[in-house]
Amino acid sequence: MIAAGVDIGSTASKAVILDGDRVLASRIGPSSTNPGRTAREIFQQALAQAGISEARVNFIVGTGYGRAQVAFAHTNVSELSCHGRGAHFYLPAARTVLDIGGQDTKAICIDQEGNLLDFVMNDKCAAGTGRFLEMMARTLGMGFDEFAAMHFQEGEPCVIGNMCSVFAESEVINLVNEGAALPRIIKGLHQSLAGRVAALAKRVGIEPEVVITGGVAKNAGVIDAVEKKLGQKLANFPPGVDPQIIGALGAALIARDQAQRSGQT
Amino acid sequence: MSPAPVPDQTPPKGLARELLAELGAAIEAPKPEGAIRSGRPVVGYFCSYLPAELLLAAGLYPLRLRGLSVEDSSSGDAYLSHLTCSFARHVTAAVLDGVYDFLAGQIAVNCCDHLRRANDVLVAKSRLAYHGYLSVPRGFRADLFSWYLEELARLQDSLEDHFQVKITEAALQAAISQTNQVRGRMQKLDELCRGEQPKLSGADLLTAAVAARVLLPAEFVEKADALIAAAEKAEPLSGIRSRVILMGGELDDPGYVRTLESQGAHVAGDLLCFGRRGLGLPVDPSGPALAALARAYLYQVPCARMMGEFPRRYQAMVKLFQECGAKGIIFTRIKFCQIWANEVHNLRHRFESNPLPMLVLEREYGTISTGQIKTRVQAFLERLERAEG
Amino acid sequence: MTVLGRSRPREWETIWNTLTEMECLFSADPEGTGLSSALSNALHLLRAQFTRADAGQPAVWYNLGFNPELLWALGGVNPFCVSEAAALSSIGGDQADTEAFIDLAEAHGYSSDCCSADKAGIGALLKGLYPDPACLVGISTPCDSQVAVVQAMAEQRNRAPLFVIDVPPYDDERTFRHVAAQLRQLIPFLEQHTGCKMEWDKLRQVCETTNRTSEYLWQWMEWRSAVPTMQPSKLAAFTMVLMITFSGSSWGMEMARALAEDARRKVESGVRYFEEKVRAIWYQDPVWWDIQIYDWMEGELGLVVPIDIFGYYASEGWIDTSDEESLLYGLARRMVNCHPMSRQFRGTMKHYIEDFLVLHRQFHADCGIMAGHIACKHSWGGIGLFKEACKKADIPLLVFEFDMFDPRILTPKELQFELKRFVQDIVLPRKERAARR
Amino acid sequence: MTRFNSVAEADQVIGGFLRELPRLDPLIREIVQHNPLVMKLELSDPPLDAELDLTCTPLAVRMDSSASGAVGLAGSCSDFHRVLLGQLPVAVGINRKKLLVRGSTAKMMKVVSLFYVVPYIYPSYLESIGRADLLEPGERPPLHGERPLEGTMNKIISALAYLAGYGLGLLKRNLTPRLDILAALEAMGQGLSRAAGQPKSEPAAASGAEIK
Repeated sequence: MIAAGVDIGSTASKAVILDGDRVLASRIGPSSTNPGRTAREIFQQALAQAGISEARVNFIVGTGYGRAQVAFAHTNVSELSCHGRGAHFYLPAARTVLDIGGQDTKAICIDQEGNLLDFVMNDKCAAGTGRFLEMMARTLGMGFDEFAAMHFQEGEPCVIGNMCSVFAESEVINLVNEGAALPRIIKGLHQSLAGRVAALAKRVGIEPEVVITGGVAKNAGVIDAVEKKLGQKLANFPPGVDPQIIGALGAALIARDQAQRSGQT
Repeated sequence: MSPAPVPDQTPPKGLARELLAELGAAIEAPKPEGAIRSGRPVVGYFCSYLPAELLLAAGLYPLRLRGLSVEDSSSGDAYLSHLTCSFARHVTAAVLDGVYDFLAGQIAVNCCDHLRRANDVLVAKSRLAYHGYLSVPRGFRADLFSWYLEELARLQDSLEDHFQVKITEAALQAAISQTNQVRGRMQKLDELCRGEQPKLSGADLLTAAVAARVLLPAEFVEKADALIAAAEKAEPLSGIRSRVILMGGELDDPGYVRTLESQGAHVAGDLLCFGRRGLGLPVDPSGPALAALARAYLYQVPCARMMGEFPRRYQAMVKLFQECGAKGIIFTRIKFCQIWANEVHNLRHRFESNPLPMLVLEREYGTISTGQIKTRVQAFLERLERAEG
Repeated sequence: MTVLGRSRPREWETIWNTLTEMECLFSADPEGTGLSSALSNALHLLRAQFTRADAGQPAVWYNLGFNPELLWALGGVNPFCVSEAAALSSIGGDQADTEAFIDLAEAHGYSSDCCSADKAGIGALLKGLYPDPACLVGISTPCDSQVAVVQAMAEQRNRAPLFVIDVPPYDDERTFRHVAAQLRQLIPFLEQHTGCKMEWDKLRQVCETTNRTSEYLWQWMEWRSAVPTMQPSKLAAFTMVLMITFSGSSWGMEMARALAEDARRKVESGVRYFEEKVRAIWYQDPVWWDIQIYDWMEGELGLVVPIDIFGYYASEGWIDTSDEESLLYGLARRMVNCHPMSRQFRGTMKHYIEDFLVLHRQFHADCGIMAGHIACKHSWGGIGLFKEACKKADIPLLVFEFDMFDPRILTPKELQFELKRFVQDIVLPRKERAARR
Repeated sequence: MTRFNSVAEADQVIGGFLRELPRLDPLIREIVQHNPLVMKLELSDPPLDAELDLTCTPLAVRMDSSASGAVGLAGSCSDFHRVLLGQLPVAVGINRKKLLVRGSTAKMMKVVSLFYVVPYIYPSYLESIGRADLLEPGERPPLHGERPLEGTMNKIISALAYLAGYGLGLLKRNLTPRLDILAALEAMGQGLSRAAGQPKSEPAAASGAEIK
């Protein structure tokens, strides 16, 4: 029984194909201004990677910002339920899921079956989101990996306010002009982001295990900064699992459940 | 090769700088050494309408609560949301994160909605043993004065009850004379900054003013005397383009004023709660001490929370503006502060008939967006110079 | 542009014509007496205010924390709440006018951090929509925005005489007596500046009208607590409108009577027009810029708002009218502990949280919706404690940033998206899981 | 209760009537008090969207536009049909969740006046397209409360009632069931100007197309 999940995010789009409990394929690609077309492309790439034809897929669920435009999906589900369900698949002990997405940050609270209990979102402001780090990396003229690696070089972190990314950006420019070392600035940025994310997590109520999903979770510097802020270790996904596909995986799992419930074999 | 021996008599400028650095360090340290030495239980408070004399007379160590160097206020943000005053969030975070664990208690005032809610969180979530409260009225009528006096008496009973002390009339009078000395020294330091040939910068004055709320009076007076002596002999400041006065909401960071002055503005006077307004005029000790304190504190230059008292604050501002020979006003406010936000509206309305140049700066507590401030202040100074020229 | 034979500012004309059209439209439906009574009484109030202004009676301005019983009792006085033009423009006029008021106030230096109800009030004042005041009354409840708007309105009128009522944050007899004493001082102040004399039996009669209004409001809340709630959700917040402008007037009493009567008849008739799926206590501020969105909630999501914090009328509203002292004490206690918002915002979070839990139980709700008006720093400041209390009581709570007079902060589409996601992703699955257990 | 079985039928009946409105331009513009607004109709079961655009002269009715108007009205085709007949007053529709209103209250109140007038024209339109079967007998509930003030609306309604010959209309209906929609429109046009005291305007150019 084959199910698929397509997650159209603001910056990246993902697709996952599932056979029972086995992930046949997962693809990540850049989002475009035409979510409908992006959804079809990413889904075709995943089908090719899994080596199966579209006809064999029993149920498809769309999620993410552009979920309404996933024309070929049977239904669409909000990314909150999908991230909760996807994180629970790999980490049944997870109770708090922090999705640091491209445009917003979500703190999700789930029960032992991965059902969505509560959520808090920070969607009115770019501070504390993937977009914030993206802007800063561009400001400092660095690639994503180089940016993350510098977090672990020595140097006291600079204090950067976390109220607004526009304020923060001008502070970074000023620090660079004053000759502050890049690792110190990057550490300060990661702490500023972690501060916003920690505040959101505390608002929804932190219950162990805590896990971060979304593209930013691949930045070890952010993981380290959030762990310091929350004062506890974060759960990690098994090796080889990309935290950015958790939303699409959750959508695929929900597709599988709905297929089984509606008797499609 | 060891550097040339330092001449024994460092130029006075150097001595004043050292003493100021010492004061600066004193206000940075979360737990003031004076508290450890004096053995007095430390009680934190929030507002300039709370007479520190009451705590001194109770044998306590009055410490004005600040956000200190708490980098991030995430535990404060979690409870107070990112839509409230960052000062309130930083102070709450400092208490919740244990920076103020040495406090024997805190006294809150209904200054504003933000601090009222910060107090709710401290009462519910912090481990502090004592939570006092002072409800300060928002007007100067006789019935409101008697309410304020009644509140001071209730606070006095609450302190006596919790700390098992007796606040005697003599103790209050002694405390008043001590704080009057502090006010006298601040007056002298103020003249050194306001005079024709200023010896001290606005940042130095704010450092001293904040120190006056962190140190015990005796310790402050001793340091202030040394500073006054050193400053009188020091060289006058150079590089001053225009003299300004600084007013607005909460500001307890000398670094911020230093950034303003780095562009050539000289903050010759201020109406800041942490600055010289908060200390007010000497207390007239005649009559019962508590009533004397109530008169001095309630009728100081009013804070913006005093409904209907804007004309009184406006007159004080115009008087200060003239006394300091200022050319412009710099108004600073923490983002989301509503009480001071509306002051800009009231001032702008008055400036339609009596124009005075004003620069409005919004800030976030705990960080100085130096880049932005430098640009704005420099442009403001150029405007003042153009107007003058 | 004439209204009642006199040319008036265009905004008043829009309000007058729109309310007239609405009242004319809705009075055709025998089932909609609650709403049509509110509309017709609003017209009565406006007519009284226009005719009094035309007759040159002295106007008294006040901010939205004050109840106008004393002003109605003075007889020859024309009371105006500063935020009245804004509320009427949003509810029964053109929302674009309210936004124009807000922009005008901000252009005059009024900070964007302050409450839009006050910004719109100052904007209307700057446009000269209110007759010049003989004097001003300012009260410090419910929040700091009132402290700001009272000083702004005094400043705009070049220090017209202002009487300040300072309300301490405590919840005890001493506070009520302190506020009552200030009301007693307010009377000579009003008499001096308006030239009208206060007759105590007139005040007693006004307070008795208020008492009967209170009775009707309590009955109205009783009928709205029925499951399913039959009266539309868009009427859930009318107590606040009633207490700010109509309190003590016969129109206010008539409005409360009609609301209660309408709710009773709807419950007794038992006829339902949509399927009620989720009952939510609306906490913080109603959607004044588009009250039709409540019909969308009911029709599209089956989401019903039995009561709003603006509609909750606490039990301490009764005024003992036996003598002057008890009259003033009753008025003071009602103004600080019964007036929606003042009751919950002026003190600690105790009232704020307890009232929500009481309403949740009393109105058999499934969840809470905290439409967080961004200028309400006293409630955003308490969001952590409020969320914890809801978690402990196992009540799902939706929180979002929003402005009750300015849809540019959170657009109608985004509001519908937030409500739909909350109902469909959290509340309905919870009810299904609970039903299965 | 009338049911529309296909989109084509709904379009022919309701859409057809809406497409007639531009011919009444001066009258409708008077009713909405010259307010340049765009009203969206989102009908369902079967789905039928329409847009009444008063920003242009003469007013345009578009059936395919995706623009969002300042005012919106949503409901089922059968309910909207009963609104046009005057059997379902707009207020009753809103209170019983049959009609969903969107957008500015002030503009909505201007458009609502149209629904007081339409019931005088819609029946004769139905007859003119041979769909008298859609007429619903029965007492017509009041469409609006009595208006406290003399206003433009009153003049128009009384003029229409007079022209449609309320008494005369009943007589005529018994004598000649078919009232030619075009003749009624033109007569109204002249009647209105006479009632409003303006000089008699040229009769609209008699367009040859007969409505079938």
